[in-house]
Amino acid sequence: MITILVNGKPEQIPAPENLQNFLQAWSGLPEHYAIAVNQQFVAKENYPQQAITAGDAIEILVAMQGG
Amino acid sequence: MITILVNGKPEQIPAPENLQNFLQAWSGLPEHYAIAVNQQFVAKENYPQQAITAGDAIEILVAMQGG
Amino acid sequence: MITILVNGKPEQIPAPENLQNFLQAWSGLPEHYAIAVNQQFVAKENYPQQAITAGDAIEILVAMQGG
Amino acid sequence: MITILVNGKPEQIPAPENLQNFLQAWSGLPEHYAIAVNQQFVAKENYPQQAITAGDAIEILVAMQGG
Amino acid sequence: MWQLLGESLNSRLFLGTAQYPSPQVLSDAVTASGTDVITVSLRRQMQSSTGNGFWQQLKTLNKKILPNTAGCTSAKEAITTAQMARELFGTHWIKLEVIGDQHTLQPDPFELLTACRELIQQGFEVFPYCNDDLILCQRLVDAGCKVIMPWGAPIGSGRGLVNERALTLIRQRLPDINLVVDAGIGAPSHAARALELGYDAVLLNTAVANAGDPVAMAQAFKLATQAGRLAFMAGQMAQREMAVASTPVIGQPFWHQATVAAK
Amino acid sequence: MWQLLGESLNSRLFLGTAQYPSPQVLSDAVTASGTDVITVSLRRQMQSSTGNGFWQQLKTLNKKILPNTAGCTSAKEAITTAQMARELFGTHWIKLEVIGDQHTLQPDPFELLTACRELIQQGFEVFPYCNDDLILCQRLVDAGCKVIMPWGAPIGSGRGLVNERALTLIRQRLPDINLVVDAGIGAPSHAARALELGYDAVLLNTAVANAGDPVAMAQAFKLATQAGRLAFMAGQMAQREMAVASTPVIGQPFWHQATVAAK
Amino acid sequence: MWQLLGESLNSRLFLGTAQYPSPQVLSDAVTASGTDVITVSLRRQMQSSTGNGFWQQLKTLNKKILPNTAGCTSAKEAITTAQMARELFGTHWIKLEVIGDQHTLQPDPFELLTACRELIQQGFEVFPYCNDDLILCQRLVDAGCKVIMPWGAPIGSGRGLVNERALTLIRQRLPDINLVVDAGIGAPSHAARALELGYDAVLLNTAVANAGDPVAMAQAFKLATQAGRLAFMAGQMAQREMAVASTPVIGQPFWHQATVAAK
Amino acid sequence: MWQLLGESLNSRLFLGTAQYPSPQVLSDAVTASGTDVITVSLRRQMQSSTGNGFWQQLKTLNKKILPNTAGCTSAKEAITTAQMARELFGTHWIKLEVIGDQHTLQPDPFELLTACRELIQQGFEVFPYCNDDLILCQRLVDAGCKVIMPWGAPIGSGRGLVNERALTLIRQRLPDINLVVDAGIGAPSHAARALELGYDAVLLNTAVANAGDPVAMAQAFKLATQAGRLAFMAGQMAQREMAVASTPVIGQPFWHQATVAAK
Repeated sequence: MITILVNGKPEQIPAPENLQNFLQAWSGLPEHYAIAVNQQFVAKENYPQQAITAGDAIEILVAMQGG
Repeated sequence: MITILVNGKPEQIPAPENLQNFLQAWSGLPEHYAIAVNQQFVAKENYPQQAITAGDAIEILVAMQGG
Repeated sequence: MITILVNGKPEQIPAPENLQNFLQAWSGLPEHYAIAVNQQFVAKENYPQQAITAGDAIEILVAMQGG
Repeated sequence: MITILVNGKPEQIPAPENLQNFLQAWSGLPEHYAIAVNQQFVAKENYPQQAITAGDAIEILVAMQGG
Repeated sequence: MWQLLGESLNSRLFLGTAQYPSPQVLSDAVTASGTDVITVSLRRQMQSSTGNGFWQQLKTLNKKILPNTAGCTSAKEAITTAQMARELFGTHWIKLEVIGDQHTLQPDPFELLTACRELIQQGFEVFPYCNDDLILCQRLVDAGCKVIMPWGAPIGSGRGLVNERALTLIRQRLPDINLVVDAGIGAPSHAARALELGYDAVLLNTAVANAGDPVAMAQAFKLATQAGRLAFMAGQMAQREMAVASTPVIGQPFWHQATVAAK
Repeated sequence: MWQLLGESLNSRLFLGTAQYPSPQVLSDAVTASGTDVITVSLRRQMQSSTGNGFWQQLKTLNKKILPNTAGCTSAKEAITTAQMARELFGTHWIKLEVIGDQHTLQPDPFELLTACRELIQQGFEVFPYCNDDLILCQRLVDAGCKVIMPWGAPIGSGRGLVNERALTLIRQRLPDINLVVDAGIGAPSHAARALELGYDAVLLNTAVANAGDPVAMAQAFKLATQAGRLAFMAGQMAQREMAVASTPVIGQPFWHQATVAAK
Repeated sequence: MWQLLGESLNSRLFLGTAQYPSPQVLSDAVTASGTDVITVSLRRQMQSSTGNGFWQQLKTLNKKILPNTAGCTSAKEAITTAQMARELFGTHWIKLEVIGDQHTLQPDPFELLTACRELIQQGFEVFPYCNDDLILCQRLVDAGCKVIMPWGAPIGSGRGLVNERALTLIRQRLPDINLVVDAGIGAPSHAARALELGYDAVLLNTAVANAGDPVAMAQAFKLATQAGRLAFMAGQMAQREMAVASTPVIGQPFWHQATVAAK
Repeated sequence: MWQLLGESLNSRLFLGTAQYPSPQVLSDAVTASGTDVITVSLRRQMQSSTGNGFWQQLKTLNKKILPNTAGCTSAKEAITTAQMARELFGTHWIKLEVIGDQHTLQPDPFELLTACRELIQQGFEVFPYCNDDLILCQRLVDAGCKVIMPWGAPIGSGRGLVNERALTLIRQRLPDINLVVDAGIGAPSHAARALELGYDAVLLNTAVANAGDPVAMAQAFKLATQAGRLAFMAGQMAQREMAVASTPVIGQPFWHQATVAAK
């Protein structure tokens, strides 16, 4: 098991994997979102190539009201 | 002949008369107007009673643009 | 006994008298003051002539800080 | 003869030399001044080492009123 | 729709009729402005006068007429002028203007109040053009005025509401009186502001008549007065000394939170 | 109809979507405002979030979306946020907000310019929220911005255009750039003023969302921006130091002339 | 040294005597201020009054006394108070204050003018506290006043000169009258400004008495009024719309010239 | 007496040396101003130059010299100029001026900060002339500046403190930094105001040099800065929205009480 941060909360996943697989397994995934890993934007087409390893911080952001 | 002021210009009329008669004889009378004699308003119904004598100042005012 | 107002407070005096006599008898008289009776100023030289009768309002004013 | 710019005016000197020698020979030198060559400040102690060659721009500045 | 002295009006813009490049532009501007009330004056018929033409134009425009006493400098002159206006225009409404200074065209509080009292006695509905002094406004109300028209700035200056605090105070203290900002309005934003402060209407002339395109400007003022009134009724946010984020801070990604924590 | 970055827009009001009492009020306010462009942000989905609901609402509103980078305090954060916004909302428009102070929410000129340069390199159309410093605005233009959004006053303060001279100078010196007053607009009169100065549009949120009746206030701002633009195009009268009579003085009855002569 | 109603004065600061933390502080502040004229009022002797003490203090201070009619709301009250003051203080100078509103303590132009006329008939030198309306000021001069004291802002508000244009106009139009800004002065910069505009003096109280250190503040106002008067006499630079270099541009090294040429 | 970078100074007025009608007037103005710090610049010696004369005058005046980099438009130029000034005047103090616009002479925040960082590295004490943007001021402090000189208004405009709120914010947020208002001061009241806000000093030139009588004006500014500082230290009264009677209401004669009761 390794620990990562998802939207600021620690989560445990069995082992390092790529972002695409992680998201498929992740329960709270919204319909429309964009992702940054360790404060770097990851484009949708790069999810398969984006490795997720211990200590990584994933931000899954959605549309919100703004001014 | 006596001299009166009509809208600031000296005019001569044969003799004192009432305002109604004066106006009937006056050439430049506009269609819609109001009158003051010696800075006092004279209502239309009082024209026959309003005497015009030497030195009187008649103002014949019409509608004008204003702010 | 008659009742008068001195600086807004009811006081009783035995009988009508002139202002000069009243002041001589009045206990709280300050050293420097000016007087109005019934909202009219009374000059010092007129105190003997100023009658005080029932219901009169005497204001005895002194110097005070002001802006 | 080579041409240099001194305070924006073209001047001719016989040959390249160092700044110290140039200044000693220059007629208009004020008593108190500071110098930049090609927009770089040259400190007094470096005048002997500062070469002056064709096309160099020398600024000799003095104290002036300022706000 | 609002009520003014028993009349139902749609517009909160009163418009002057002077200084337009042509009668046609005046008519078009009046139409574009949506105004219900136009101001006029009385003058001698000039040789080259369009006096009769103007009378016909007034008939055609078919708006509520508010005659003024422009140029008067004493109560006596203003009263005479008001009486003549009443007969000529067939209205007991009068914009009472008594000028105290030929350079600033400021209202004279003393002659104004004197004229006001007399005219109200004579049955007029007086619209006094006055300064922004609460005490004067209160005296005019005491004299029987139901409408008060404090200035925003000197006539024709176009400087807007130079003393907003004074105008606000008048609005607070005379809640039941119809208040109109008269004079000084130079731009639609000024008119909107007057309405935002709770004034019932604005009266203006030069800002429209002297615009490059008076008809377009008239429409601009129409929209601005509507905007100002809507805002007043909608309840405006309070001004704040400091900044307040409009975008929510909750749910920010962690880099924001780190930053905030570090400060 | 005006052109902004190749888009044809009717409205000169850009509206924020935050702080409304309910999604329905937001929708109604957007409609009442007539806006073509609404601002949004990115946040983590909260448990009690209406995130999906908001997404659906955006689809229904069917307006041009301008995502912001609200809350970012460095170029790096702002760039990442902008990239995420581009993918999520499918637009290369970004309102670039890089905050330099947590209390005043002032823009940080240095991080802003850095982020701006990078994002323009990456193909974004950047709408930078900046202060009213001409030099900064010029640098942003030099970096490739076609739109500049100087503040009127601090975000959420509602104080209007606190330095009108500075805003006017920017308009004069950058005649070919689309200029939008962003932040500080508290009332329709402020919005009208910005347009009267020749600004192309205003962006606001709090003044509508926090109004007692946001829908009515949205309509007020719609009218005010229309009024301001019309006035700008119509050519406004110049402000004058002194008074100028609006009613003509020619043809005055003699008592006026006597008065004038005596002075 | 300047002349006021035949008196030679050094100071252009008139100081009120109310609200000081103690009689000693009052005395020290009066001394520190350098004032030649102090204002006082009349009141009933209170049980805990310092009335007699204050009388002694006035003797010791040995300044020109300017009694006021503070609190009066009608001409009648003010006239009675003025008459009492004349006898008590042995001066025919009177600061005429007739209040028209209990919340704003604004002067009542009508009662003020009435009282003014009567008191001048009775031989008083009237210092009327009035608003900044030129017409009122002119009427007061016509009534015989040689000194006029328009307000800067409401009494005790400390907001300075809220309508500088109006005060400037009064100065221009009444060049031969002694003008004093009374009320609203909150800081030495306000006092300096009044003097810079050409006003002859300022009258204030709260700004000194309510300062943390009234004695130091009194000295600050002394210096500020001196500064303002010096500046008025020295001839002030005109304000300019644009920047003008203070450091000469002639003789700039070439890199500056290159830069300028490139722009 | 106050401390600035280890120097003990009496005066809080820094004075420029340009634009005086004659060297004698300059000397007299410097003396009258009581200043401890005067600003100078570097220029090419002109044929008709008074350069040497000016050098002698500086020796005679015997004040602390603050050379400026006036006219520089890039960090590179400013750095070279600062280095030359250090050698020529024998001081590591430098007023850093990097202009971003030839019409407004506004500081360029970007080149300014770059130059500032480099010069501090090289051991200078930098006095940066900057705008009133808190973020820029903070960056300058982060770069090592111990003195910051935000503008009041554009150089030579004489318009005073156009954004008092922004200047106040800088004072609040940078309590340990020496703050000087540089540029825009047109009258002693402006200088007094800057000091009242807690600024440590003001720097000015045109307002004195272009006065009708520069020597008298210099003295006026001396008094005004003393007044402003005294007021700041004395603790100023708070401004109030409404009026507050300065004369006590207790002990009023009954006619006042009746009036009050009736209202």
